[in-house]
Amino acid sequence: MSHRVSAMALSLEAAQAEVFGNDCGASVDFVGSVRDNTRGKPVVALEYEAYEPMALAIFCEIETSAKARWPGVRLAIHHRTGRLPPGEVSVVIAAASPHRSDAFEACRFAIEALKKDAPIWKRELYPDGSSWVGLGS
Amino acid sequence: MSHRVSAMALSLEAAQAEVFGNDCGASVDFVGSVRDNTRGKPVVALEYEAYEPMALAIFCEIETSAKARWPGVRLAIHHRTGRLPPGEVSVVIAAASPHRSDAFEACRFAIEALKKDAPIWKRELYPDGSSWVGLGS
Amino acid sequence: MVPAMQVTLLFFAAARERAGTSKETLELPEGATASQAKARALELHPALAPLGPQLRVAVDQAFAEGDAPLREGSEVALIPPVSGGCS
Amino acid sequence: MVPAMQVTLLFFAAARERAGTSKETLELPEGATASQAKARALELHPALAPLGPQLRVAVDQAFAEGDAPLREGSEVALIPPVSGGCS
Repeated sequence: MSHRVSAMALSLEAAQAEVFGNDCGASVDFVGSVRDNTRGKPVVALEYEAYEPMALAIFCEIETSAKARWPGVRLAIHHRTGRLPPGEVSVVIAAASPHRSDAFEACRFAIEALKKDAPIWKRELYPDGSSWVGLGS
Repeated sequence: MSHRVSAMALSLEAAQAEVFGNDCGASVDFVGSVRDNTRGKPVVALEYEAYEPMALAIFCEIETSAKARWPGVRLAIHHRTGRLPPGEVSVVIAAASPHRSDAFEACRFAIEALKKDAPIWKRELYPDGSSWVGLGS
Repeated sequence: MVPAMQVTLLFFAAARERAGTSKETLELPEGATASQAKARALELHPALAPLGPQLRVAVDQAFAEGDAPLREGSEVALIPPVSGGCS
Repeated sequence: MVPAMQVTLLFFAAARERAGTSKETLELPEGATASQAKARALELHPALAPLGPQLRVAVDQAFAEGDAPLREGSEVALIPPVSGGCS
């Protein structure tokens, strides 16, 4: 099982090494990090919270769906929790495949599916307050 | 200048670090490596040769085109030369952007453009011979 | 009287803050559904009301339809709009 | 007689192997073009013939049209089909 949700710092090399093999010509890796602003507003930090066991279950479902669409693809999805200042990496997704086109598509699919369904939340901390992202309020 | 063509081993982390910044929420990285087979035939190694100064010039052109299409994108293109056994990394492309969609598209664009125009060649070495790739003979 | 069962209710993020708790035990009639658990949670925690329409329900760590039946010991989570990934 | 100029001709990969050299100096009439340099290289190295139609020409490290004029000291490269990237 190459998925992870924890407060531990993430490593791009580690995620990539988990999916890489001599039969795979290509890996496409996504690294998402905390930006220092959002909609022009300065951000001091993001605070991530996860429903960890369900998030891992969703990551496994994402992998299963990806393997069905792009046979031979391998995925590793690592998400970090806790308080992260700008520049810190919050998510790493590594996708490997014998075919680069499949690796690109599977990696893209995984981050979009994660954003839609993984039970993970972030709160933006500003110099003067905070708000949960996605509540539309 | 964050492009490179040389016999030095490649580092995914190094390429990614060159493009990453606190204003960039996303980076998409492509890692291409030597597969242990091609069209079912076992491959002992690939041997890469480059017209180095022109390859670098083409990498710069690719970056210029990418920045024009996806403003704010940063690219690092690193290609290795020499004899590489299966599993070795031959190319790393890192694309960073405030927007993940742009990072995905710019990274994909860069590897396709590299394959089409960069003056770099590879020869496949088999147990019983070798051949230049792409000659259609 | 219908026999009762107990389920565990989990609150996350904005729902956790509004409910003032991350976890509680909920008593429901046997055969109660995911929707009924959510409705009961909203009754018990009026501060959740503004989030109500946006809350998805997960049962035993998977998203559940409203009519999904619960069992003794089910883990029911109220899932506010998710926002994982990056900025 | 037209005055002559010298250009540097570079060969890579399959072209290098067939020509038996990676670099040579080519004497051409002043005003010669990229196409003329390629034609002259094919004359001097008959083993290049099978690659001929597939060879692109670069002048001073950029792909050039056939009618691109050369100058004294131009660097002319014969570029067989490229195959950079990964497997």
